[in-house]
Amino acid sequence: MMNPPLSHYLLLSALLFSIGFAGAVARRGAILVLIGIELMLNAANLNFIAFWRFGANPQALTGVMFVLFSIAIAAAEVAVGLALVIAIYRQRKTTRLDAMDSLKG
Amino acid sequence: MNALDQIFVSTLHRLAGFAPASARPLVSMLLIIAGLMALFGTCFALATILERKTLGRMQNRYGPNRVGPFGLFQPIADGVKMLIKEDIVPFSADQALHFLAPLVLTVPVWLAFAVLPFGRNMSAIELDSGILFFFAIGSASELAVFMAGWSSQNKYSLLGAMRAIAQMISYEVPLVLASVPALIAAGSLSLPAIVQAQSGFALGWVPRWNVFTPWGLAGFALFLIAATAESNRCPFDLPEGESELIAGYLTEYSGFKYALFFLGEYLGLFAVTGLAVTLFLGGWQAPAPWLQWLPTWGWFALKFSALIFLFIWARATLPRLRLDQLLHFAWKFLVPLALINLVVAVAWCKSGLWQFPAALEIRWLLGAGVLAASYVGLGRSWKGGYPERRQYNYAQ
Amino acid sequence: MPHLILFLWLVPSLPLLAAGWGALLKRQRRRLAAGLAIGAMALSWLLSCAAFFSTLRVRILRQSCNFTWFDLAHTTVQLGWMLDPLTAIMLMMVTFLALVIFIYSLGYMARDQNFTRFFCFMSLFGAGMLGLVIANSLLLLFICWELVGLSSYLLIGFWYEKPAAAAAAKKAFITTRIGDIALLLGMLWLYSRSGTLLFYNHGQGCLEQASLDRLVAGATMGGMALSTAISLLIFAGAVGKSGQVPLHVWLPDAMEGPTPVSALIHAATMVAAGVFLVARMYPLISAGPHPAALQVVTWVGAVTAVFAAAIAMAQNDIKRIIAYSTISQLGYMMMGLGVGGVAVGMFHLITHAFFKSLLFLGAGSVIHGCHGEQDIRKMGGLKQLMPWTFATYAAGMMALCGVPLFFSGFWSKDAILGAARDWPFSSAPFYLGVAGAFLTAFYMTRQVCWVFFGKPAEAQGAQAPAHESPAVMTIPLAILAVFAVLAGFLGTPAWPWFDSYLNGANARFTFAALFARPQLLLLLLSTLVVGIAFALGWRVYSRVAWQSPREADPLEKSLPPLFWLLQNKFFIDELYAATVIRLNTAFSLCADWLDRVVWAGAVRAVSGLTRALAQINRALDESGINAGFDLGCQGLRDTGSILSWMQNGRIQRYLRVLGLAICLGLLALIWGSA
Amino acid sequence: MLNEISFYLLAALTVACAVAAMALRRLVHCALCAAAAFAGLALIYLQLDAEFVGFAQLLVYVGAIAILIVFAVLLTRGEEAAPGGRQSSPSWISGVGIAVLLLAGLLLPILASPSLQHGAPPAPVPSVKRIGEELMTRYVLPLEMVGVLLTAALLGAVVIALREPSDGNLPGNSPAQQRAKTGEAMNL
Repeated sequence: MMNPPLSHYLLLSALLFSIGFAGAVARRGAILVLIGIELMLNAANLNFIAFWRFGANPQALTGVMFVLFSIAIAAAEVAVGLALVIAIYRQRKTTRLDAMDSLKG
Repeated sequence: MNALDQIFVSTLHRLAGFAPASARPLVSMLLIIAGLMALFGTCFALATILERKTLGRMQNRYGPNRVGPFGLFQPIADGVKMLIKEDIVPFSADQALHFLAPLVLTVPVWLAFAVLPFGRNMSAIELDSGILFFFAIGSASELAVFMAGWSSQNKYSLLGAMRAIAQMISYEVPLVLASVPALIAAGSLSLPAIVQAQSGFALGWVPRWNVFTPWGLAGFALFLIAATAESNRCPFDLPEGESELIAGYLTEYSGFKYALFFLGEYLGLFAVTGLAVTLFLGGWQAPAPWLQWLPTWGWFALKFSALIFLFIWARATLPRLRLDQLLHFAWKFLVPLALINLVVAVAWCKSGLWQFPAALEIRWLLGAGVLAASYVGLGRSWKGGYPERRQYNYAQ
Repeated sequence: MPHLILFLWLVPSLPLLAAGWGALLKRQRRRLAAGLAIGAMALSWLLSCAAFFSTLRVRILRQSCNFTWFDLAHTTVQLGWMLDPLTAIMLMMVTFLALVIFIYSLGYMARDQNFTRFFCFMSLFGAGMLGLVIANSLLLLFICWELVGLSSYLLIGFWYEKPAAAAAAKKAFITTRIGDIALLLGMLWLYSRSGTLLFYNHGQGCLEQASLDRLVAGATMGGMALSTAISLLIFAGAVGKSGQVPLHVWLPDAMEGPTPVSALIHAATMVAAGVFLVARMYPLISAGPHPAALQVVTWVGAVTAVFAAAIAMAQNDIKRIIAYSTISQLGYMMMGLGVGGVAVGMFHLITHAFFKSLLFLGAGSVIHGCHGEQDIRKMGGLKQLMPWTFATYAAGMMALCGVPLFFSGFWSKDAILGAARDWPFSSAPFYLGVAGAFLTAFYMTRQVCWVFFGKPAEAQGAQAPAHESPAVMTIPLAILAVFAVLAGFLGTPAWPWFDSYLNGANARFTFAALFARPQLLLLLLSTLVVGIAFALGWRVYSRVAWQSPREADPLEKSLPPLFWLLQNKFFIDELYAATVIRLNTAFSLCADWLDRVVWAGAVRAVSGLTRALAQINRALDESGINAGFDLGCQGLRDTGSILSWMQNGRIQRYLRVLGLAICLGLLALIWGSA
Repeated sequence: MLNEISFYLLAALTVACAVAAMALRRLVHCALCAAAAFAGLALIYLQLDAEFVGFAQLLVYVGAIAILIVFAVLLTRGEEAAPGGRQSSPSWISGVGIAVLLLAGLLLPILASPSLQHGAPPAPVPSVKRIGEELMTRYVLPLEMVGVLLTAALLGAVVIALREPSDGNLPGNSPAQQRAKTGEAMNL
């Protein structure tokens, strides 16, 4: 059972990363930006697993460990991010990022 | 004995033999899928009718007995009714989601059966982390419920969906925590290994099932309660509480989609009972040495139907819980108790090395004592479980 | 009581304390001020008597007590006080006279508002004089010398509302200052050469043999001996203070002050300070084989005696006549010191002090009686109106003129003439002395005739008739009159007690000495001179006294140019005005010009320069730095705003930039490595 | 062969869902597409024989995070009703441009470097026991830290999102009025 070469996985992750980045950058909704960031995170995880699988020493499990912790932390991050978005929405009645520029220089 | 026990496995291999070598794994996989779907489809049908009949019996009335002998063909009638009923989709509904919701609900549940060991080496896929797969698949159902609730663009359905999701998330935690002690005892995540760990008999006639250990008993009880809540059944069937929310997230569904939802629900129930059986009732293990002549899948089926009857029985007797009581019960009673149970289980496994006589009894007493104390303590002192009475002032 | 010396410093300190306390008193506290002054002087007098008797009994010639005033790094300045017969005699004379005059001035100054201030200054003067007398160091002597000068200035200018009094005080102060400068120079020169200013310091003092030899040996550029030069300078100080010829102009004008002041200061004590100084410094002045300084002293004394006596004949103010007589008598004392030594000079000083203060007080009571009238031509016939004053005044006049046997003036003047006759250098002083005696007798008879004899002039008629002074004034006159008579017997040739006392020997009474040939001849000569002068004077002036209204002075009628010359005091004041004062004003004008034009100009130039600099600085700062700085800030603010445009708060903008940066980084990395 | 086919299929599916998640107009659809993309990724992990990670991904992302996102969407539904709000920021073209540039930047090294072309080594023996041991020995500290982090995040999220008393009991806070208010807020 032939696995596709490593480069294909990397291509996929790069593609996913750039899609996530485009969404994060282009879309105006705060929640959508969060989703975009999640995608970028997943792309990175894919990279780790790919390198773990195609790596020289699969027994080391470092890639897997890294992804496990990354997933846990991503969950925490999304929870807090969305809480913030909700809090901002309740106070400013909008989730458009353009409206949240009070920290400007 | 062994032949009867392995009858299904042998027929599978024989049938798969017809296929070319290269496609054999695929064909065998397809055959297993077909077999499972057929088995549990009929179970679904039987369950609906059995449930209605037993409910009737319990409420001192007959159940449906018009269609076929003792009403046995009632499910076929229901099925046909569902098929020919007009499938109404609300105008403002979100067409795509409305259509997808039942699908997303039932497909993952079917997948759950792939992991359950129905008999000796009779599990579809022997996954190393089988139980993790099971819970992963289980968690997809919330999304489906949300899709259903949201897509029908209806206040009641959305509220129902919210309640259902809240309930399912709240009870997923105690479900997982209750199952962890069994894993610890077995030392592995794969279900056949767990069943294997429960083989053998202590003191000659007591089977080593998890349920005959203090933490096992408590775990089994917790698991059952969480399971009923997980599958939105009777005491916890608030989401589609007929009296308030009509059918909760199912209001806007009719026809075959409605049937699919029911199928998903019942399959969820079957999957969870299967898991309960494997984890706590020793899976396909015989209760006594001299009873081992019965095939392993037979034992599994017996235990399985006993639990199903238990659920139906619960539905007939227990009143519906209010939502905040429900959540209160989960977070402030079940979860702490599960954690304590986990501690007791670990202590139990560690204390397995005691050699002095009556070690078993002492460990039993200790375990049971701790659990009983914590049950009473949590139940009574700290207002876990009994939320204070709410004042309703209607005149406002 | 050998340890009395330790308490000798109290003698000047008590009057000084009284002066200090008096100065703080309010004008109304008249009784306390007077009491303080008199009490302090009385205590000092008692201490002086104790000291005098101790010197009589204890045969130690000299006791001194020195202390360190302050010490510089390598030298210490020492002061000290001493007790020897000369000091004892002077202490007795000064304290007794001051006491009597204080009592007299109680009456004289009774109606004056500044009564307390008067007594404060008088006790200040007493302190200064007593300090000067007991000083064992030229420096302490100089300090007291200045204190005395100050108090004389204050007392002459006591009625400072009168411009004449103020001018007289200033004149007195400045002329004595000139003398003091010379004294200061001499002192400094002495200090630099002899190393110490203490007179007697167990052999180290400047008047002791060791330093005297050094001084005599030393020579100055003029070929003069060092001791002669220093003593001349010191004598110049004495000339200033005692009113000898060149610097005598201030004394007649000093009569502007109240009469007790004139009596105490300008008759008895202060003017005598010059003579005392010469007496104190006598060892220095007479040091060396043929002391030139001593001859100078003698000549100056002789010339002053005749000069002042001549002027006195043409004066009309009662006090001015006595003032000129004081100058001539001081000349006599200087001559006595010059020819006869310390004893002769000092004896005439003591006797003169008594009868001259008597004359002054007498004049004071006459003025007091005539309600402030001082011109003798307006007085007359006071013999009947003021009998006590006339009697005491007559005694004083006879003592002054040297009426033989009973009056002190005769014996002291006789001693001087005797010494003058034996003076080896020249006999001119003797003849001048005799002429002086004749003139003195003449102008005193003139004065007495004008004042006391003849009909009471119309001046008295104008106001209330002259009345006798109260007891508080006449009693001191009587006391002084007694002393004027008795003082003479101390130094008669028969019993030369004074001379022996000063030299520490024991006086023996030898009646025969009186009749020794030279002495007898001299006595007869002087009585003859006095007699002729009385007769001439009576003849000339008695006639005038009885006329009313009195015409001009007979002398004026007979020798108008001489009289005019004498009356105007040989135009010395005018001479000084023409020369010294003119020079002084010229100098001050020049200084003023220098100050106003040169220095002010320089200052103005500098201030202008700095103002110009400040202007340039401001301009530079204003345009250069401020403007530049503002420009810089503005530029900063602009760039800041540009940058802030970048930071517009939109998160996605940042993400884009980040992404871009990563790409560029990657591309650079790839191309860089490939 | 099965692996390759399944990989390409899954890759295509995931990319499609990702693009849909980013491009769709309605937020709920985006959220669900994102969940689908995450599920696709989980399957790719399984295809890469990383069983435990796949199921963990499925459990966490599809089970928890998708629900979270969806709930967030529900709680901020005022946005939807806003008339005429354009979904993407005005300068979205430049954003996408940069993304493409980024993609190019990433692709170049991947394609260029030869070392990445090699095939897959034999499948490692998957075992949860190994992962358990690894977690409990070498990574025990990170495990504890993640535990602490998760609790902190949990509490933080609750505190932040909790309805403050100040705006809680304002009369105008029921959902209907809220939507009306956002209407006014929009055109302020």
